[in-house]
Amino acid sequence: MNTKLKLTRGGFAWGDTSCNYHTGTWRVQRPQHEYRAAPCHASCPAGEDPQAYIALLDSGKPQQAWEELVSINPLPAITGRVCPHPCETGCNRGDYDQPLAIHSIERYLGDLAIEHDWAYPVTAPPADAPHIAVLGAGPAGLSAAWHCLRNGLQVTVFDEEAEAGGTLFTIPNYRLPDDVVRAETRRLLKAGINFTADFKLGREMNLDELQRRYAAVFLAPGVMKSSEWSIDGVTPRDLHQGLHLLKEWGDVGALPPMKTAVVIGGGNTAIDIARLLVRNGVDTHIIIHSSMPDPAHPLADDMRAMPREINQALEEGVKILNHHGIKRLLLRGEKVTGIEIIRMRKLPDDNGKLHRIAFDGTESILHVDQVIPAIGQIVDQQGMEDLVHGEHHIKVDAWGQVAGSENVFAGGDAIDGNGGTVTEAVGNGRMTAQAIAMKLKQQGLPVIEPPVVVHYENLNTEYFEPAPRAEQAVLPVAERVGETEIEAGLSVQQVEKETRRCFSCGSCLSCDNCWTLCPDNAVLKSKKMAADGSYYVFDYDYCKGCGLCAMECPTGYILMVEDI
Amino acid sequence: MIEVRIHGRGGQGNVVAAYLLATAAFTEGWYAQAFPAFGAERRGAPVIAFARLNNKIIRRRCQIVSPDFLIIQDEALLHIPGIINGLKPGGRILLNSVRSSEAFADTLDARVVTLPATQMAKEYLGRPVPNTALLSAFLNLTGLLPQAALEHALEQRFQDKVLEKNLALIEAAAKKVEHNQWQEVANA
Amino acid sequence: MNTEKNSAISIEQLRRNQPRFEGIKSGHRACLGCGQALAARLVTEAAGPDVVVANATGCLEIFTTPWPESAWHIPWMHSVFENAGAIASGMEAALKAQGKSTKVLAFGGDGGTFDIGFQAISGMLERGHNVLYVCFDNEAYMNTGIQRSSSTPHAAMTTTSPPGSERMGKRHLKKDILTIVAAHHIPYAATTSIAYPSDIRKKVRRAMDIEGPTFIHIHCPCPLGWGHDGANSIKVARLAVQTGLFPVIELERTELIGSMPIRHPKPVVEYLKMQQRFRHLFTTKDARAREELEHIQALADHNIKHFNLQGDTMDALDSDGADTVRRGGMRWA
Amino acid sequence: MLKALEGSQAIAQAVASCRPQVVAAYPITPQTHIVENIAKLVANGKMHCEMVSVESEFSAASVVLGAACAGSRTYTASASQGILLMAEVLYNIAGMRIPMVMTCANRAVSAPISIWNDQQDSMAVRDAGWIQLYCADNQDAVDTTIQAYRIAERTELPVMVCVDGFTLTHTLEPIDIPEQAMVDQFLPAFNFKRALNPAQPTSMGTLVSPDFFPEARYSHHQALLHAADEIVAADADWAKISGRASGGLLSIDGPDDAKIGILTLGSVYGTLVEAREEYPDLPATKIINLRAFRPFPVAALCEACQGLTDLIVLERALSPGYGGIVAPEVQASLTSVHAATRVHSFAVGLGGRDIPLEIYRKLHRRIQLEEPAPFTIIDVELERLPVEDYGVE
Repeated sequence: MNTKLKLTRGGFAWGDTSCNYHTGTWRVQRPQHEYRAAPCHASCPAGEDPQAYIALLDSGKPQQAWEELVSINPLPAITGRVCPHPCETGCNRGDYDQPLAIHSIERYLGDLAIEHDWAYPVTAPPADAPHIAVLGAGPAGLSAAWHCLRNGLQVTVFDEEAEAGGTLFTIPNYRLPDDVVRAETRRLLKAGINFTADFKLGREMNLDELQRRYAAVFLAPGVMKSSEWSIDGVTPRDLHQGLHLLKEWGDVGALPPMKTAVVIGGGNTAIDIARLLVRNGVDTHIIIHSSMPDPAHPLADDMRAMPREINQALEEGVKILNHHGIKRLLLRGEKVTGIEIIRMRKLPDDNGKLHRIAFDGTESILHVDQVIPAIGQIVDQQGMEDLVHGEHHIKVDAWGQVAGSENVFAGGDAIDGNGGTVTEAVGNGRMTAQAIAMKLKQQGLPVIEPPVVVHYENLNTEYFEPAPRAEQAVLPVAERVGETEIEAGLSVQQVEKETRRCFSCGSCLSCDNCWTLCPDNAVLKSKKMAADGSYYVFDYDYCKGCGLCAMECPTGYILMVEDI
Repeated sequence: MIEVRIHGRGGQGNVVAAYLLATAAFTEGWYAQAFPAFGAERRGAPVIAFARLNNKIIRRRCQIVSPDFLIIQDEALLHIPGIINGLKPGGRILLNSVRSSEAFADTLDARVVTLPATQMAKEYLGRPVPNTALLSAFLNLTGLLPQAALEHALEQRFQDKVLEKNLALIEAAAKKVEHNQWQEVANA
Repeated sequence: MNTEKNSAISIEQLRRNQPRFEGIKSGHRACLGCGQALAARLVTEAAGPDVVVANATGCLEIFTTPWPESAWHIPWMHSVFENAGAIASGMEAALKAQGKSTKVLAFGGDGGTFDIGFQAISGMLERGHNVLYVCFDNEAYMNTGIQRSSSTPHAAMTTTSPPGSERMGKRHLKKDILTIVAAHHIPYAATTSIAYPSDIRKKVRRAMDIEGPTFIHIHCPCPLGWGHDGANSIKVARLAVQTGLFPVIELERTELIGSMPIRHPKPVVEYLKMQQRFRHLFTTKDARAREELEHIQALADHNIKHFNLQGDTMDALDSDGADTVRRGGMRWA
Repeated sequence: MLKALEGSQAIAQAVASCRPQVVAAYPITPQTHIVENIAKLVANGKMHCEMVSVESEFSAASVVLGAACAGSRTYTASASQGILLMAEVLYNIAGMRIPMVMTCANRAVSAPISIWNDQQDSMAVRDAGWIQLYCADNQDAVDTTIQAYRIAERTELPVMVCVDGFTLTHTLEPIDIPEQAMVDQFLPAFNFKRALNPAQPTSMGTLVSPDFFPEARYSHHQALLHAADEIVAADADWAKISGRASGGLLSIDGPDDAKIGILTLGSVYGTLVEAREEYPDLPATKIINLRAFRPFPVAALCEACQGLTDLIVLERALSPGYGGIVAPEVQASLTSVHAATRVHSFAVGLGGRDIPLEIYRKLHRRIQLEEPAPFTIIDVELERLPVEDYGVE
C-alpha cells in the first residue's frame, strides 16, 4: 500500500483514475491480428487476391483496386470474361447465400482501366537490367513479361502473329471480343514490354541463340497443334479440328459447308465451336463421355467447360449427348455420313481410379456430315525438339523451370499438367517470372507451401445479411447473333452492392466490431493502418484476454494465442 | 396564568379554537400557548386542546390538568367520565347547548353558561362548527380580550365570505352572554 | 492490400484520441467478457458527456470504483442498493432548480430494478422526472454470488434456485418489467441487448431526446453467473434474442411501437445448452427436463407471437437492428 | 418580529428563509405540518424550490442525497418509522460527507405503534454519523434550523435538527421568524465543491477496500469532533445577528453552586425550569439542556457538571436490555473529572406520556436513596401490566 497516497474526503474518486491499474496483467491469452488467405485467393490459378482488390473497390478506390489486381494478373478484362472462376466456387459466401460475382468485378475493373486508360503500375527497369526473352504473346507469355518487368527485368516478347494475344483470339467474339483482347494487350505492352512480331522459333532464331542472347528464356508457345484423332485408325478425309475451325473463323470469317455436325470433347473449345456452328445454322451435337457439371456434386469426370458456357450453349440449341462415346464412323467413301454412338460412363475401379465403360446394347446412329474433334491440342515442337523430346507437352517443375536447363522456363498451355485456362497461364507466367528474377539474383527457389485458408466456420456470419448476387445482363437467345458479346458488365451500382457482399475473409474489414465490443476499451481505433494491416491496435495494458473480439470478428482475422 | 381546556370532537375545530384563542391573546400582548392533546384525530372522536395565556413567557409543555376554564363544544361530551375533572375550584364551564344554563345547574351547578353555538353556526355559517361562537362568548364572559382581538385572529386564518360570516357570528354570539360575568375568575 | 502503413503509432496517443466518447475508461475490474461493462460503456457513449449518473449497488458499481480509483469519465455517484431511482430524482430536481440541462441517468442491475429498488423507480416514473433509467439485466444477483432475482428466467439454476430431486431450477417466471414500467404511462420504454450495440445506442439517443422518464432494459450476459465462456457473451445474448426468449421491443405509453424482427427463430435449446445454469435440463434423465425444455420453448413461441417478432425473410428492418457490418464501421456511428 | 405560529409553520418558514433548492419528504405524523407548510409556501410562490413528494422516506433521503450531490441545498423531514426507513441512506449521506439539513419531528418507534413523542427515532440513528441538535422550544427550532445549514455546509456533514413531535411541532406560541436579510447575511449561497460536475467528473460513493476503510472512518469521526467548534461559532454568529443564542453545545439554567443537576434533551427543558419555580423548597438544581448530542460535547459537559453530587439524566428513549442511552455516555464523560458525581438515568414521557410539573419533585425524591436507583421508567404504573410481566421493574 502506498502510504503517501492522499485520500479524498467522503471517499470520492477522480474520474479516469482506474487507468492507473493495468488489467492486462490478468491475461493468459491474447488476441492478435492474423491475416489468412481468403478461399478466393487460395483457389485462383493466377494467384489473384480478390478479397484485397474488392476491399479497395469497396473503399471507393477503383484505380488502386485495379492496380492491386494487375499486380497479379495483367489481363483482368480478359480473364474476367473467360475464367471459369474457381474463386467463386471457393467463395465462403457460397455457404451463406450465393458466392460473390468475383469474375464480374474483375471484368468491371479491367474494363474500367481500359475506359480510363489507367497506366500499368510499374517503373521502367534500369538499362543494364538482365533481358528476358519470352516466346509467345498469349496469356502466359504476356503475364511472364509483365512480371519480369515488375521484377526490374527487361523483356522482349516474340510471337508468330502480327499482334499479341495468341490463343485469346481463338475465343469467339461473343464471349471475348477481339477489341477487348487488343485493348488490354496493347495497353500492357505499353507498360514497357518489347514486342517482336512474326517470329517463329527455328525460323528466325534457334533456341540456343535465344539462350545465348538473353539472360533467360520463357517459352509459352501454347498448343497450336491438334492431337491426332481417329476411330480405330479411321479418319475422314475432310476432317476439321475444332481449334483449327475457330482460328479460321477468326482469321477469315468463314466455315466449311455443313448442315449437321457432331463435336467431340467437353472442353471450352468444344463448346465454342459448337456455339459457332449453331450460329451459322448447323444442327450441332456435342458428344462427351463425361457428366454434365453439377455444382452440388462436383465430379472428377464433369465436362471441363465452364457451366455458364454449357448452359448458354444449351440455350442456343447445342445438343449435348453426355455419357456417350463413338463406336465407329459411318462413311460413304472417306466422307462421314454419321456415327454409331454408345452409352458409356467413367466409373471408379476398386482403387478409385476412373475407367471408361461402354454399355453393350445401347448403340444408336447419329447422322451428321461433319465430325469435329475438339479433344485437345499439343505443343508445336518446331525449334525446341530437344526440350520436348517428342512429348505432347513441355515438362517443368513447380517454378516453371524446364528440366535440365538452367535458363529456360516454360508455362501456359504448352506445359505438362496445365488445365488449359487463361487464368492458369497467367499464373504460370507470374510464378515463372518470379523464379527467373530470383535465379538471376542467385536466390534459391523455396518450396511452394499452400496458404492457410479461412474457412466458413472461421467466420462469424451473424454480422452479415442475405443479399442477392449481382448477375451480369445476358442477351436473350433470340438476340445472340453474329459476334455480339452476350454478357454485359455490371453497372457501378451493381458493383457497389456486390463489393459490399464480400465477407473479407481473413482480412480486417475495419467494421469496428472489436473496437465496439471490447468490454475493457482495450481495442483502439486508428486512422492510419497499423503495421499488421488493420485499423485497430490491441491495448495490451488493459486487454484481459477474454476473447470476445476474436469470437465476434466477422472475418476470422483475430486469433487468440497463449500469453503466459 | 390562565389555562383553558377545550373539549370537542374531531371536525368541530377544537385545535383551531385553542389556536384562535392563543393568537387573539398574543395580538393583545399576552404570551400565549396552544396545543392539542395530540391524538390521531378522526371525525367525531372526542378530542382535547389546550390554551395558556400569561403575561410572561410560558416554558412548560405539559398538559393542562387544572384548567381555569373548560369550553365544551358538545353537550353529549358530558357523558364522558371525568371530562370536567381538574377544573379549578371556582372555575367556569362554557357549554355548547340549546338548553339554558339552568338545565345543567344540578350537575354542573352555577359554574356553567350555555350557548346554542351549533345552532348559531348553522344559521350564520351554514355549517355546524361551534368553535368561533363559543370563543366569542368566552371572551365576552371573561372580558379577557376585546372582541377585536378575536376578529384579528380570525382574519389571519379566514378570508372573504367565511371571514365575513364568522365575524357576524361572533358578534351575535357575544351578545348572547353577559359581558364580564366571569371577569372575577379571569382576574383571580 | 493497402500499403499505407504506420508502424509507429503511440498507444498513449491513440488512447487519448479515440473517435468516440467513453463514459467508462479502462482499468475497471469487471470479469473477462463482462456484458454489463460493455453495455454501460455503450450507453454512456451514446448519452455523451453532459450527464450525471446515479448507480445502484451492484457489480457495475463495484468493479468501476475501487477507491481511490474510478473508471468513470462522467460525474457518477452510488448511494445504496435500492435507491437509484430516488437519487436520480433528487439529482434531476437539483439540476432543474439550478436551471441546468444536464441529463440524469440512473443505472441498476436486475436486482436493483426488478426487486429491491423497484419502489423508488416507480416513484421516479410516476413523478415524471426527466431521467433515463437503464437496467443492466444479467438475470440474478451476480454481485453477491448468483442468487435468483425476479428477473431470473424460468428453470435457471442459481445458488438459491438449485435443481434437485424436487426442483428444476427456478420455479417462477421472469418478471415482465418492461410492461410494468410502461404502465406508468411513460413516454418511452425499450428492451435491447449487448448483441446489438447499434440498437443500444439508437435507443439511448432516442431516450436522451425525450423530456421525461424513460427506461431502457439491456440484456447483459454474465459469464460467471450464466456459466459460459466470456468470449461467448455476445453470442449468448444474440441467441436470447434470436430464440425469442428476450424480445427486443419498444413501447411508447404502453403501446408496442417497434420490435426487432427475428428472421429465423432458433430453437431455445441452442441458447440453453451454451449455459451451465441450464445444464440440469440436459443432464437430468427424467421427463421433467424434457417438460422444462418444452416449457421454455413455449415461452419463446409465446413471445414471438405476443410481440409480433417474426420478421419476413428479407425484411428491410433487419438491417436496422441486426448490426450488419460494413467496411469502415460506419454502422456504429 | 414575533408571531403566534404553530411550531411546524415556523420551522417551515425558517427552512424557506434558508432557500433550499430541493425539498423531498414523505408524510408521517408529526412531521406532516412542516411539509404541508412548505408546500403551501411553494404553492403561493413564497418559496422557490423543487418540491419532490416522494413515495417513501427512503426515497426522500435518497432524493435529497442525489440533489445535494448534484450541488443543491436540500431539506427533508421525517419521524419515527420514517427515520428508520431512511437509516441506510442516513449512514450513506454522512459517510459521503454530504452537507444537508433534516428535521426529525421526534416520535416513538413501533411496536407498539405510537404516534406520540419521545426520542427513540433519532437515538436509533445516533451512530449514523450525523450531527444531532435537540431543540428546547420552537424558537430554538427556528434558530437551530438556520444555524444547521451553516454548520452542515462548513463541516460537510449532515445535520439532524431534532424537534419533539406535537410538543413543539403542534404547539402554537409566539415565535420570531428572522427577516430574510438576516438569514442571507448569515448563510452564504450553497457552494458544494465536490458537487457532481460534467466539466470535472468525479465518482462518489466508491467501493472502499480494507486498505482504506479505517482512514475513511477516522476522517469522518474527526470531522464530527471538530464540528463542535462550528456549532458554537454558528450559534454565536447567529446571536450577533438575531440577538438570540441557542446555547451552543449545551445550556445551563440554575445556580452555579447547585449540587443537583438534571440533564435533558429537547422540550422537557422548559417544563423543568418552570417546575423548579413551583417547588422552591427542593434543593437548588441546575438544569442542563444538551443541545448537541452528536458530536457529544464531553468538555462542555464536564464543565457544566462542576460541583454536582447528583446528575439526573432524563432519557426520552431507551435501549431495552440495558437502559438509558444518554446516561452511559454522560457517565463515561464525567468519569475522569467528576468520578464522584452520581449519574441517574430515568426515562420519562415515552410514547407521548405527559410530563407534568410534578415530575420535578418525583426526580428529587428518587435521588434521595443511598444508592443511585437503577435505570427507571419513571411513570410506569406496574399494576397495569399483565400478570406474567408484572414485577419486571
